[in-house]
Amino acid sequence: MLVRFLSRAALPLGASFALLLAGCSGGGSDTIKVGEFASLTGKEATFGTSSHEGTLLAFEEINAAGGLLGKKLELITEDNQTKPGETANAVNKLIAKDGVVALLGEVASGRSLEAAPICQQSKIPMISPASTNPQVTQTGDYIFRVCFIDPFQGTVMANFATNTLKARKVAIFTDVKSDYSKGLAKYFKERFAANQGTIVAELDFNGGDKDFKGQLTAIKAAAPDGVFVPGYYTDVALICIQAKQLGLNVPLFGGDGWESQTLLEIGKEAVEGHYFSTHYAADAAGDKVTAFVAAYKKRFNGKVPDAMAALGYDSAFFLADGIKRAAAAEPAKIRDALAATTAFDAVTGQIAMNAQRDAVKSAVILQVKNGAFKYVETVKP
Amino acid sequence: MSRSGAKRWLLLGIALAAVASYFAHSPELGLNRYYLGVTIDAGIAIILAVSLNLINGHTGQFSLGHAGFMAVGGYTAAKISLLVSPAGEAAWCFPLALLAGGLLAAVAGLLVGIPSLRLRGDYLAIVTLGFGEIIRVAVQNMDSVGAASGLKGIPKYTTLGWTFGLAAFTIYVITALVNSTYGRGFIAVHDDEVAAESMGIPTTRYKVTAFVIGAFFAGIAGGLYAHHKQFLSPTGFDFLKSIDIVVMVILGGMGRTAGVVAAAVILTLLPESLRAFAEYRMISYSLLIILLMMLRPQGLFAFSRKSGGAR
Amino acid sequence: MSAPLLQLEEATIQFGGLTAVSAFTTTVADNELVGLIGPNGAGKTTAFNLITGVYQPTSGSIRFAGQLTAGLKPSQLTRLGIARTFQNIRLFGSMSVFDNIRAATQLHRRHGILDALWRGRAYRTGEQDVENRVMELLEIFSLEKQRGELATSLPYGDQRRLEIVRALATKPRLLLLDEPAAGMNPTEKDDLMRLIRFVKDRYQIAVLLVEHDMKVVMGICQRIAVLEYGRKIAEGSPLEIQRHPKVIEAYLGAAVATEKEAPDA
Amino acid sequence: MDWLLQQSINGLGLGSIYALIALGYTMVYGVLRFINFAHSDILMLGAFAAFYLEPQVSRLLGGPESVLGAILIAALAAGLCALLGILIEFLAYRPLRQRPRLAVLITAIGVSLFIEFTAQHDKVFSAKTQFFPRLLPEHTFQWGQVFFSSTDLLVPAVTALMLGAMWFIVQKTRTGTAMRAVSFNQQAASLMGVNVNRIISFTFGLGSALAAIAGILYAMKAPGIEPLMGVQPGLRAFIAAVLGGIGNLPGAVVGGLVLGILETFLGGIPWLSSYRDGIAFAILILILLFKPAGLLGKATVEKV
Repeated sequence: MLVRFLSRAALPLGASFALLLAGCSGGGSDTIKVGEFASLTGKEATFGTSSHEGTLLAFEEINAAGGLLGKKLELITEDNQTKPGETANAVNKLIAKDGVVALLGEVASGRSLEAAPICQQSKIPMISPASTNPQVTQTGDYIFRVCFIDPFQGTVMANFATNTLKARKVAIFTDVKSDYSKGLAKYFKERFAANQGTIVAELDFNGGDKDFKGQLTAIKAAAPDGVFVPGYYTDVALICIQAKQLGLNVPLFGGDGWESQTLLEIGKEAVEGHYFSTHYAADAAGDKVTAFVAAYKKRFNGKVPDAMAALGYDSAFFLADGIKRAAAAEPAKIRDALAATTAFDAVTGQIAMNAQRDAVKSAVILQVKNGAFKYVETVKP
Repeated sequence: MSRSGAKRWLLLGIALAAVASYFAHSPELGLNRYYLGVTIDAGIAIILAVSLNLINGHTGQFSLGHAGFMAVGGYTAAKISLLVSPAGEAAWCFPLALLAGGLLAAVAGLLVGIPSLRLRGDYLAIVTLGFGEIIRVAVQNMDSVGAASGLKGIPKYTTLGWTFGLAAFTIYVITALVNSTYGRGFIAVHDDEVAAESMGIPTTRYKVTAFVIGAFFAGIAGGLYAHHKQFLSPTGFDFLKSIDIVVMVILGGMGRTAGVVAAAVILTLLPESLRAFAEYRMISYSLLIILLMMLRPQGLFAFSRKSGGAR
Repeated sequence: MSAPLLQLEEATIQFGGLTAVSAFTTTVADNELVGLIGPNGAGKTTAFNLITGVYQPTSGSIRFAGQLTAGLKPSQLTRLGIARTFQNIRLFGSMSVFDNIRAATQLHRRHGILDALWRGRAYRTGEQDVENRVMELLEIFSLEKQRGELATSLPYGDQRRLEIVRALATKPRLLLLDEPAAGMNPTEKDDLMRLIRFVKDRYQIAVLLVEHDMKVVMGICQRIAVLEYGRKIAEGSPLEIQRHPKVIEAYLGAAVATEKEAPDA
Repeated sequence: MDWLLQQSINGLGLGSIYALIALGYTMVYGVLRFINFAHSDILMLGAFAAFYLEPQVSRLLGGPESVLGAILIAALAAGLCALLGILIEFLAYRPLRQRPRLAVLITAIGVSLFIEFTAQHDKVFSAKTQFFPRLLPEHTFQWGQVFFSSTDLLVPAVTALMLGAMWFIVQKTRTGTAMRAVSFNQQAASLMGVNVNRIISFTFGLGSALAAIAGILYAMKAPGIEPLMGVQPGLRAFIAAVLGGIGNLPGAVVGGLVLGILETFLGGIPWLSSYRDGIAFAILILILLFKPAGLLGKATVEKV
């Protein structure tokens, strides 16, 4: 039984193992290899593609300026197809097979959490552009991020609701599929309660839904002063439209997941007057932002960068800065240099690393006005 | 081959896996992380595909919810490991955690198997698909296992030895079962339910048994997966994951264990070697499914089956 | 007089508005060979399905060996001792001749699922018993040479025979044969008649036979029941049936036609 | 009270979309007895077809948001999708007609994945969400605290119209008679001189056209379209079709409305809204267990 079994299975198995090994090749040392893992296909390809394009642009700029330490940077990108389980393979491949000195990724905290233990155990620094879940960097001292974390942003928005909007009763509308959304909702709720506010309704949706009227009607019935919607712009635009259709005329507000031109394109007049917190304000920021936006538009056929693209761009420059200061393309030295960052000028604001290797930086609050994002206020950490 | 010999082969297989594991994991001689990881993936895929083959292949039912059972087993095992020792210093509890995961998945299999008493073909497929979704929604709402954030920091207990030892065990159990007189009942249900029932074969009990055993091993695979990837998230066990396993079974040939094992390995390794064509990987995968069903529905590795009389 | 083995009492089944079998009352005694005839669509196969538990009667009752069969599933009835063959042969297509019969020995296997996994002494002796029994059956019915062949690759007549052997492997007390002679040539039919008699005598079982072929039915049955439009119109010895005016009117005209080998529905 | 009325309107709007998609499922199932998994992707393609047609049609008619334009766009998109549906059936399903139903089911899943992944490719539609242009001027009506838009009226109206049209085709035309014959028994139908292949192609075309129209209406309700937009309503509509009794036209509509209204009401209950995805499936499983023929379906007996 087993013999026959083995003889039958052996040929195809051998062939596929051979194929797997065939890709092996020794790399030259004339470049500094950096790995990137992103969701370029599959359900969340939109966000992964944005951050990947930002990263790509940064690498091209760095190399055009002569590279680092006299060498060119080589970006090796792996797609995880938005599939859990795939990220581990992609990251293992980048580290063990390609021999990268550092890793960039990922937007979603869930997939960053899958990669983090591998990077930590292999002692390769990993920089997440946009994973805001506090747990990501808790994995170990090789894990960094260039974005702020959920507790900060949740707190910022709760204070904004209380102080600027003067809201006493707020409803929360969370994306249950997204840890990002649930994280923000949790910290918002804690702070808002501490501010003596009342949460009058808590409802959930599933990211990717197109019909939110059932929940929005319930929210309207609770008569809130404002609705906190920590979601991504694709869902938020539709939520704003349907809220308006239902006559729910209170401010909606959310986090950096809102930031994208797509929000304006889809939401049109329905998103007017709503607020969100994010990393930078395109209209109030300095030359760095203007230059980035122009370069990005030029590189990607007139596409306006969203927050993911800016963070992807920043993560690459943050790493380049670390390598430069480490003066060596060695993972341990890069790690030490990154951890010692005190004032890195990024598109999304000045970044300092705290003890937890989370970026400490200000948040800005924007409002949609006349079809554009307008600066409202800056919140320092 | 004599019948008692089968058990010896099983022991040999497990021993080989243990030896391979020792060398593969040893720092000097070892495979690098990537190859080791992918090889373990392949072992887990074997368990999943061979166990689904009992349900979809041998018994002729159609489950699109195998990932759901895997989720039940994975989350159970991971939670147990984390409760016993969050730092991952209690490797002794690993087999117990796997077993508990398998058993709970088997209970889930019982719950899903019962509807199969009344449903056939594509209706059953849809119900199992729905079951998988319900599991996902339930996990997503359970804060004790991390809900949407996922369950992180699971100790890394899964080794090559555990994986392939259990894969050998799975193959042994399923083949030993279907080749026995008892197991001919599964095939009878597959071939003709009405005739099987008339021959005194309790078809419902066989179907439920197939679901329970299949789910048990899917649960074990889930436990291995959890302690291999060290992170679980509810979206990892969606419809697409179930489809992956179904495709392995079809590619290997429904009811042909050797073919299914080969297919599980190939479908795990091939995408890895095709990373360079990442943007076309998913497209060609779906194309493969269509072409396979048109050109070789009996599976790629399905050679003539000789199930002769007494050997 | 001892109770009959099988007893139908006003058994009736309706599908939607259609009454397929209506108030059918009959009996089959131990070791009796009874024929059930009637024109196409008279409800013969439906009656079989009632007896074997595929359908539940809408009203009326069926007793087997004194026990009411209502609510029992076909496999449970097989356990009680009812075995059958099918009008359109239903062998296990992916299995060999040997395994077809092996699968049907389920009821009388003493070793279970755990033995199959442990493969200890109980398994070995159990499988040996099964094998002996299967080989014995194959030899009796001269199928031992084809034992390794795929069941569905056998010639038509052998497939019919194999189906009967498979039913016998369940050790029945009552064997239901659904048009076993369909598609056979005269020589094969003669063989079949011998076979049925042989089975009845050797295993001391009762046989209920649905058959279109008058020569076969009249040749071997001790008693015949006639159905038309789901109702029993006559019952008696072959001689009585041949002379029964209602039967002649309703059936024998058609029977002449079926003698010329009407295609199986 | 306002709340109840508002939720009923919301549910009716969502349910009508489900109903429209379910009609297509049921038509195909009725004739071929298999679940066309790709139906939900045809829906997506219908929306994208309209997306690309809109600027052309607006230019032709000298302005956007006209009734004539909307009808023209919908008709063209439905036509395109009908052709595509026929093509898919011809290429992928027809060669498998004599194979087991599960082989066809798996192929259908393959086709569905193929359309989704191809559409996600950068050179096709790309994965990003795009704005679906307004096809008709939109008005909002208010009655007390109850709000509804012209789209909320349009969707149920179109669904009713389509149900009527389908019913007419199936019950009153020669083609419909042939469809019913094929549904009842393919072999017998072909012996009676029905061109089975043509009828199946026609049914696929009709079902796909329905899906395209549903896709356009869905995009009008929620004007963000992306390659996976059909997956979720597609599954719901399938459940709706089973709920109403698969193969039964009014059943599909009843099932769609029941599911849409149920989902809307349950979605409005705070502690239940996070389980919304699971509720539909729970309903499906209960229906299959306790009334497998659906609300309006007839039980069938398997011939032994």
